[in-house]
Amino acid sequence: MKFSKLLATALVSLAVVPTMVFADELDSGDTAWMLTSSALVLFMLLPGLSLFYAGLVRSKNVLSVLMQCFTIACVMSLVWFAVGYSLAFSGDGDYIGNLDKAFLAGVTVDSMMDTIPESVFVVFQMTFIMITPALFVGGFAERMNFGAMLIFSVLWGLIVYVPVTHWVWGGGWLADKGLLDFAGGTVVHITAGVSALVAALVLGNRKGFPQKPMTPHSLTLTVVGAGMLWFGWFGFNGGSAVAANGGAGMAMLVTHLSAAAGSLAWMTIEWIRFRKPSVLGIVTGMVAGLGTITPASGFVGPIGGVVIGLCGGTVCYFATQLIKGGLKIDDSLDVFPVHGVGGALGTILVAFFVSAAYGGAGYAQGMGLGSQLGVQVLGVVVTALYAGVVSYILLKLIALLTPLRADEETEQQGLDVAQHGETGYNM
Amino acid sequence: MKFSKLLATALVSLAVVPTMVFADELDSGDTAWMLTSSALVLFMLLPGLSLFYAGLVRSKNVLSVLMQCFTIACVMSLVWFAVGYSLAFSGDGDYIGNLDKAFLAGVTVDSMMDTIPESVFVVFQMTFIMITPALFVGGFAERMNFGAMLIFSVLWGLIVYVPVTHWVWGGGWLADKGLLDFAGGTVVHITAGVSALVAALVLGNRKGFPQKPMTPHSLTLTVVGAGMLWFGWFGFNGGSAVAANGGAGMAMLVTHLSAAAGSLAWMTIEWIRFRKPSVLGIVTGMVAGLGTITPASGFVGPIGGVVIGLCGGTVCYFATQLIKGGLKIDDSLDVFPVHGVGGALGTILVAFFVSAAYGGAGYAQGMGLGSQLGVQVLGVVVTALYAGVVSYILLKLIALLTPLRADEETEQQGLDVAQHGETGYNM
Amino acid sequence: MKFSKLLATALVSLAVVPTMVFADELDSGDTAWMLTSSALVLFMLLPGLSLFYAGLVRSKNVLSVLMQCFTIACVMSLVWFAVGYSLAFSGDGDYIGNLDKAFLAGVTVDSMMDTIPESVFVVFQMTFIMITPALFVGGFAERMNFGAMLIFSVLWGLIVYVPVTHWVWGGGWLADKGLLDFAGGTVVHITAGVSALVAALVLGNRKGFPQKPMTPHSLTLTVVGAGMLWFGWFGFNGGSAVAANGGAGMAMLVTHLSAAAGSLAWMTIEWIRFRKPSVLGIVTGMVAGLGTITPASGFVGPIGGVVIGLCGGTVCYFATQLIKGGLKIDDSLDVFPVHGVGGALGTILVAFFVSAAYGGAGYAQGMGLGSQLGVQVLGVVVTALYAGVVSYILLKLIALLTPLRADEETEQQGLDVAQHGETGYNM
Amino acid sequence: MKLVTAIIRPFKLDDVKDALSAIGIMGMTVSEVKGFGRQKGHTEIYRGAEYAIDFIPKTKIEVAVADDVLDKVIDAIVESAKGNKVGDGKIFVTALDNVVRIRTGETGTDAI
Amino acid sequence: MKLVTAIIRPFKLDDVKDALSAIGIMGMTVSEVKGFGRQKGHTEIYRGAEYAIDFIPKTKIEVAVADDVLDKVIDAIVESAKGNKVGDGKIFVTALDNVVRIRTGETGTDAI
Amino acid sequence: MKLVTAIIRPFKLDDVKDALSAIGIMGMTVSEVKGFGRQKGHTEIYRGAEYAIDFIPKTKIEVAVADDVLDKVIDAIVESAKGNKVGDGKIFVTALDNVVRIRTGETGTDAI
Ligand SMILES: Nc1ncnc2c1ncn2[C@@H]1O[C@H](COP(=O)(O)OP(=O)(O)O)[C@@H](O)[C@H]1O
Ligand SMILES: Nc1ncnc2c1ncn2[C@@H]1O[C@H](COP(=O)(O)OP(=O)(O)O)[C@@H](O)[C@H]1O
Ligand SMILES: Nc1ncnc2c1ncn2[C@@H]1O[C@H](COP(=O)(O)OP(=O)(O)O)[C@@H](O)[C@H]1O
Repeated sequence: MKFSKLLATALVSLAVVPTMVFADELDSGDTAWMLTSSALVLFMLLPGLSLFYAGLVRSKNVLSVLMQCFTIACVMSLVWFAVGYSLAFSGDGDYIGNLDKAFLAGVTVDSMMDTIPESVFVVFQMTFIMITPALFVGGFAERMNFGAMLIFSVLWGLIVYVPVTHWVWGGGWLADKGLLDFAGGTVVHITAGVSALVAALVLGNRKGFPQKPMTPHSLTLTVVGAGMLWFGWFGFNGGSAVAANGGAGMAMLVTHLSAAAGSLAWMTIEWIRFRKPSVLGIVTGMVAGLGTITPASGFVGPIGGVVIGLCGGTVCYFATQLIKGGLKIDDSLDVFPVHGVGGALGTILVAFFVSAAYGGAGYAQGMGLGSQLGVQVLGVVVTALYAGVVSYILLKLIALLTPLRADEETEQQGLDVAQHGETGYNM
Repeated sequence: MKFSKLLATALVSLAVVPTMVFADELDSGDTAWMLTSSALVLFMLLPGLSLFYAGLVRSKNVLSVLMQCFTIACVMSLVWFAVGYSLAFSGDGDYIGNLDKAFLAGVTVDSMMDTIPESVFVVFQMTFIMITPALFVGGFAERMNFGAMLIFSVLWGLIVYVPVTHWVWGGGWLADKGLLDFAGGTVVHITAGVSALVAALVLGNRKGFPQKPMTPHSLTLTVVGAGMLWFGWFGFNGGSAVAANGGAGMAMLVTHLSAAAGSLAWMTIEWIRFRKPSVLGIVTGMVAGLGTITPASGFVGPIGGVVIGLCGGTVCYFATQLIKGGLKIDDSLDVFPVHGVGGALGTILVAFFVSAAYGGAGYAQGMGLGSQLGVQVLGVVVTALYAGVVSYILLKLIALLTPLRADEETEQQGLDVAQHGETGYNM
Repeated sequence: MKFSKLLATALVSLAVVPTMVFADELDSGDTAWMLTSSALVLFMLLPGLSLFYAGLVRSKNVLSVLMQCFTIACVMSLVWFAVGYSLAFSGDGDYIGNLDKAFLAGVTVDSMMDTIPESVFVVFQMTFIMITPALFVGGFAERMNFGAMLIFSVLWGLIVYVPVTHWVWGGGWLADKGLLDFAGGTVVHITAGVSALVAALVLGNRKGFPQKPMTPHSLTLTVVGAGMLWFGWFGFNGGSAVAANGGAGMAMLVTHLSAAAGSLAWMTIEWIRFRKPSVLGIVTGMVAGLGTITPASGFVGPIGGVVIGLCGGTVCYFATQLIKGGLKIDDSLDVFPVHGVGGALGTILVAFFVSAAYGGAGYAQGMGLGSQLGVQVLGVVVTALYAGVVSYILLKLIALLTPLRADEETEQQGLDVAQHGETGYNM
Repeated sequence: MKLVTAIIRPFKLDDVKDALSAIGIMGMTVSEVKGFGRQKGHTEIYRGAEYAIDFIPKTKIEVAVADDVLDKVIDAIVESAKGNKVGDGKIFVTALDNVVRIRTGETGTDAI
Repeated sequence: MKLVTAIIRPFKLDDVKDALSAIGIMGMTVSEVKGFGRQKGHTEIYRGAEYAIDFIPKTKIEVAVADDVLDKVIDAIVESAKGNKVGDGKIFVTALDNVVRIRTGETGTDAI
Repeated sequence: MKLVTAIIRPFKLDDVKDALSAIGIMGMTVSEVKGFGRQKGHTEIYRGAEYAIDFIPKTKIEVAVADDVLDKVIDAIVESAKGNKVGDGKIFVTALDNVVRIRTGETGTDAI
C-alpha cells in the first residue's frame, strides 16, 4: 500500500516526524491520539453536524435531518467495512485500490499502520466516509425521500468518495502529482459541497422558497452543534497527522486560528452591512474557516492559519449571498457556498502558504509556487467535476427507481410525521 | 491485587500487549488514553445518558430524570472513594475484596496499576459505578420518589455492583472460572437491566400506562444523547483495554461496527413492519448494538462485531415488544429489553466469536466453545439472579422506611415541580 | 522563559515526573494528552459554558449569551496569537513578558515546550484566555451592549488576564513568591468572578430585578452545559500537569471528587432548607466544587479533593444567598459567588491540603503552612484587587465611548432580536 | 348556535374528548393556556430564591354546538372534567352569530 | 361589531393575512391551537408502540371587524384558506359588545 | 355577564394581573398569541437574507365578569396595560350566556 497522504506530509516536513522512521513499531502516544481523534470525528458528526443542521430546519423536519445524518453514519460504516477501506487504501492502482482487505480481511489486533494499529487507522478513516455524505444532507434538506437519500448516499460513497480518497490519500494519481490536501479539502469538502449543489438543483427548491421565510427552528441547537464541530475538527485535522507530534500540534493550532478568524470575518461583514452581528453568522464563519483550513492544516504556520481563516469567512459569505440570494438556488443549508467554496479556496491557498516564507512547511522537492498551484487547481477542478457529474447521473438514475422528492403533502406536513412516524417535540 | 480482567485479556491475546510486560513502569501513551477514556465515560453519562433518557419522558419530568442521573453520579463517586474501589479491586477474596484502600488510602501520585497511574485507574473504574445505577433510572422514570431512589442506588452500588465487579474484574470467582466480560456485559448491563425490570414491577406502571400515550417530549434531546453515548462508549470499551494498543484499537473498531449494525437492524425491522423507519428506532438499535458488543469488544474481530451488532439490534427489538407490548410491564425507557437482554446476549455470543476462526482473539488455554459457553451462561444467570433478587429485597426494605412511589398528585403534576421545585422550560 | 507553574509542580512533586528531565524531547503520550486537553477546554467553553449560561437566561436573550461567549472565544484567540502568548510566557519580567513571540513568531512545527510541541502549549493556554472572560458574561447577562462587551473583553484580556498569567504561570513575581495555583484559581476564577461583580455593579440591575422572577428558560440546556463543564474540566485541570503522568491522574481524580462533593453539599443544603433538592442547585454545587479545586488540583490528594469540594459547595451556596438575596446585586448568573469565592477559597485551602499529612504533594522546600498561607492570601488579595480596579476603570472609560447598557426597549424586547436580528426558537 | 369554551385541567383532556365524542360531538379546538384563580400555584426555587408561580397550566377547549345539544354538552364536560377539587375549571357559553365551513362555504348548524 | 374567529391550516396563515390586508383589515391576533374534527390525524410509533394522534395543528385567527365589512372578511378568509380538503377549517362569528384601544381609550369601531 | 378579552404586551401581564386583583377579580385565563396591527414588527437576518417578521408576541387575557364590574375591569386593564405607544393592545367585550363552575356545577355569576 502506498499511503500518499503521509508521504506528502513526510516529503514536505520530514524533520517533524522522527518517530515515523520506526514504522510498524507501535507508539502508544500516537495510538492514544488517534483513538481520541477517531472519537472526535465521530462526535463531530453525531451529534455535532446533525445538530448544527437540525437547528436550521423547521421543527416539522428536525428529526428527518437527524435521521438522515444518523443513518448515513451507520450505513457508510458498513460500506467502509465491506469494501470501502480496501478499495481506498489497499493496492497501488492509480484510480482505485483492490479488494484484498474487503470485510477487513487481515485487519487483526496486530496489524500496524506506521506507528498505530491498523484497526485505529480503519476507524479514523471510517469517520471520514461517514461525515462526508452527511454534509450534503444540507443541500436537499426538508424535501428528499428517505429511501432515495439512502440509495444515493451509498452509491455516492462507493463511486465518488472511495475513489477520490484513493486518488488523494491512497496513493492514486493525484497523490503522485503531489496534491496537498491534508485533511480533506478535495476529498471531503469539495465533493460534498458540489454534490449538495447538484442535488439541490435536481430536486428543486422547497415549496415556497425563496418568498416564504424558512427560519431556523432553534439556533440554540445550531450553536451547540457548532461548538461540537469546532471541538471535533481538532480530531479531523489534528488526527490527520496520524501521530501525536509537532505536526498534529501545528495542525490543531492553525485549525483553531482559522476557525476564529473565519468567525470574526463573517461577523464583521454582518456588523458593517446590517449593524447586527448574528450568532448564525459567526458560527457559519467558523465552519467556513474550518473548511478552508482543512486541506492546509498540516502545511501552514500560524500566520497562514489566520489569513486562510479570514479569506474563508469572507469568500464563503459572498458565495452564500450569490447562490441563495442571487441565483435563488435552494441549497437549503448552504453546503456548497460554505464547504464547496471553502474547500476549494483552502486547497488553492495551500499553494501559497505552504511556503516556508509564510511559516509553512515548505514546498516538496522540485515544487514551487507555480507548479504547486497548478496541481492544486487541477485537484480542485477534477474532484469538483467528478463529484458533480457522478452525483447528477446517480440522482437521475435513482429517480427512475423511486421518486427523489417527497410529495407535496408530506413536504407540507413535515417529513418527521410523514416519513418517520414521530414528532420532534411534544412539550 | 489480582486483576483478572486484564488477566483474561492477557491470556487470550498475549502477543497483543507487549508493553504490559514492563508492568509498573508508566507509559505516557497508555496514560493519555486512559485519562481520555475516563473523561469519555463520564461524558457518556453526563450529559449523554441523562439526555438520552430526559428526552424520552414527558416535559413535566425532564428535570427529575436529569437530577436522578446527576445525583447518582455524584453519590456513587463518593461511594467508590469511600469503600467501593477497595472492596472491588483490593484483596484476593473470591466474593469480595478488602478495605485496605478504603478512602483511597495508599493511592498516591506514584501508585501504579500496570502501565498507568493507579489514580487514573480509580477514576476510570469510578465512571463505571456512576453509570451503572444511572442506567436503571429508565425503569422507574416519572414516578419514583427521589429520596427512595437515592437510598436504593447507594445500597445497590454497595451490595450489587461492587461485589459483581470483584467477581468479574477484581479477581473473584467468575474471573477464576474464565468468564469473558471485556467491558461490562454482566457487571454493567445485566445488573442494571434486571434491576430496572424488578424496580418497574415493584413500583408498578405509571398511571395511565399503557392506554394513554406517553410520548417522548423531545426526541431531539434523545438523539443528541445517543450521539454522546456512541462517542463515550469508545472510552467505555476502548478504555477497558487499559492501554493504547491494538487491543484498544480493535475494541473501538468492533464497538463502532456493532453500533452501526445494531442501528440498521432495528431500523430495517421498523421499515419492514411500519414503512416508517424512525430516529428513535435507529438510536435504540444503536444502544442495543453497543450494549451487546460490550462484553465482547476486546475479544472479537470485525466480522464478529458486525454480526453481534445485527443480533443485538434484532433481539432487543423483539424483547422490547414483548416486555411492553406483550407483558404490559412499564419498564418505562426499556432498560431491561435493551441493556439486560443485550448484555446477556453479548456475553453469550462471546463464546462463539472469541474463536480465532471468526477473527477473534482465540480461546484461553484449556477452553473451547463448550466450556467457554458454559462459563458465559453461568455468568449471565448468576449476575442476573443476584441483581434481581437483591434489588427486590432492597426495594421492599426501603419501602418500609419511605414510600417508593410518588403520590398521585405529584405524578400528575410532574416530579419537576413537586419534588425539585423547578420547571424544565419557561419559553 | 521561566515557566513557574511547572516549576512549582516540579518543586513539590519532583519524583512524579521523571520524563520531564528529558525536557525538549517530544513525548508522544504527553503530547496526545495535551492535544486532547486543549480540545476538552475548548469544549468546556463552546458549547459547555455557553450552554450552561444560555439555559439560565430568558428565551429572548438566549442567543445573546451564546453570541457573547462565542465571540469572546474568537477574539481572545486572536489576541493570544497577536501578543497575548508572548506577553504572558515569553521573557523574564516580574510583571509582564516581552514581545519576542508576538504573532507566534518562532513557534514552528519543531518548537518544544518541555516534552510537548510548543504549538500544543500555545493552544492549551489559548483556551484559558478564551474561557476566562467568557465566565464574566454571566455577571452582566441580558443587558450589556454587544459592542461595549467586546471592547471590554479585549482590553480586559490584555490588561488583566495576560499580566496575571505572567505573574503566576509565566515566571512573574507571584510565581517567585511560590504561589500555588495549579490550574487557575487566581488567574481564571478570581479575576473573572471579581470582574463580573464589578460589571454587575457598574451596569446596574436588570429592570425588574429582584421583584420580577427571571427564571431560567431551559434548565435542560443548563444541565447539558454542566455535564460538558465537568467533562471539559478534566482537560482544564488534568491538562495543567502538561504531561500524561501520575500528576495528571491525581489532578483528574481530585477534580472529580471535588465536583461530586460540591454537588452533594449544595444539594443537601437545599434539601434541608426547602425539602426540594434541585437540579440547578446540584449543578451549581458542581461548578463550585470544580472552581474551588482548580488551584489545588495538582497539589492535593483524594481526601483533600473531597473536603475541598464540600467546602466549595457550602461556602459558595451561602455566598450566592448573600450577594443576590442579601445585597440585591444582580450578578445575574452568580459568577462572583461561585467562581470568585470558589477560586479564592480553593487558593487558600491549598495551603492546608498540599501538606503531605493530608495526602498532598507536600510543601516546597522552605515553605510551611504559615508561609504558604501567607503567599496564598497575598495572591488572592492582589489578583482580586487588581482585576476589580482595572475592570472598574475600563468600564468607566468605555462608557465614555459607547453606552455600556442596552436601552430600555432593547432590554424589554430582548437582545436577540434587537442586537443580533434573530430569535432563539421558532417552534 | 353556541360556542362552549371550557377551561379544564390538562390531564382531563382525553376524558373530555371521549365524553364529547360519546354524545356525537365531532369537532373541537384545543389550546394551552395558563389559569389564575382560587387554586393556588406552586413555588419554584432557583439557587435559593423562591418565586411564587401563580399561573397554572390549563387546557382550553372550544366547541361550537347547535342550541339543542348545549345542555348535553355542558353536562358531558362537567362530568368528565370534574375532580371535585378547586381548579377543576369553568365553562363559558357565548352566542354564535354564524359558523362557516371553509371547505364548502356551508353556514349555520350545517357547518358545525 | 363582530369577532371573526377562523380555524385554518397553519401553512395558510400568510395567504389569509395577505387576503385580509388586501381588503383593508389592519389587525388580527393569531394563536396556535390543536384541532379535532372530521380530518383524521396521524399515527406515531415509538419503539414499536403505535399511537393515534387525533389532534392536528391548526392556526386560529381572531379579527374584530365592523359589521359592514363582515361579509367581505368572511369571503376573504374562505377564499384564501380553502384547499378543498377535509380539515380546511371553520369560521365562527360572535357579536362584540365593545372594543377598546388601550393606548387611546377609544371605543367602538374607532378602536378596531 | 361579559367576557373581557384583552390583548396586551407580554411584559405588562404582571401589572394587569395586579390591577385586576386590586379590584377584586379572582380569576383569569391567559395565553400567548401573536399580534398583527399598526405596530410594526422587526427584521430578522439569516445568513444575509432579511425577513420581515410582522407578528409580534402578545399576551391574551380572558376574564369573565359580572355586568356591574365591567367598566371597572376595563378601566383597570386600560390603566395598567397602557404605555402610550402603538401596540399597547385592545380589549374586546362579548356577552356571556352562561358560566359554569365545573367543580360545583354552579352557574351564572356564582360560577365566576
Ligand atoms: N373570571 C374568570 N375569567 C376567566 N377565567 C377564569 C375566571 N375564573 C377562573 N378562570 C379560569 O378557571 C380556572 C379555574 O378556576 P379556579 O378559581 O382556580 O377554580 P374553580 O374552577 O374550581 O373555581 C382558572 O385557572 C382560570 O383559568
Ligand atoms: N364543533 C366544532 N367546534 C370547534 N371547533 C371545531 C368544530 N368542528 C371543527 N372544528 C375545528 O375545525 C377544524 C377542521 O374541522 P374538520 O371537521 O376536520 O374539517 P372541515 O373544516 O373540513 O369540516 C378542526 O380541526 C377543529 O379545529
Ligand atoms: N382588528 C383586530 N382584530 C383582532 N386583533 C387586533 C385587531 N387589531 C389589533 N389587534 C391586536 O391588537 C394588537 C395591537 O394592535 P396595534 O394596531 O398594533 O396597536 P394599537 O393597539 O395601539 O392600536 C395587535 O398586535 C393585535 O394582536
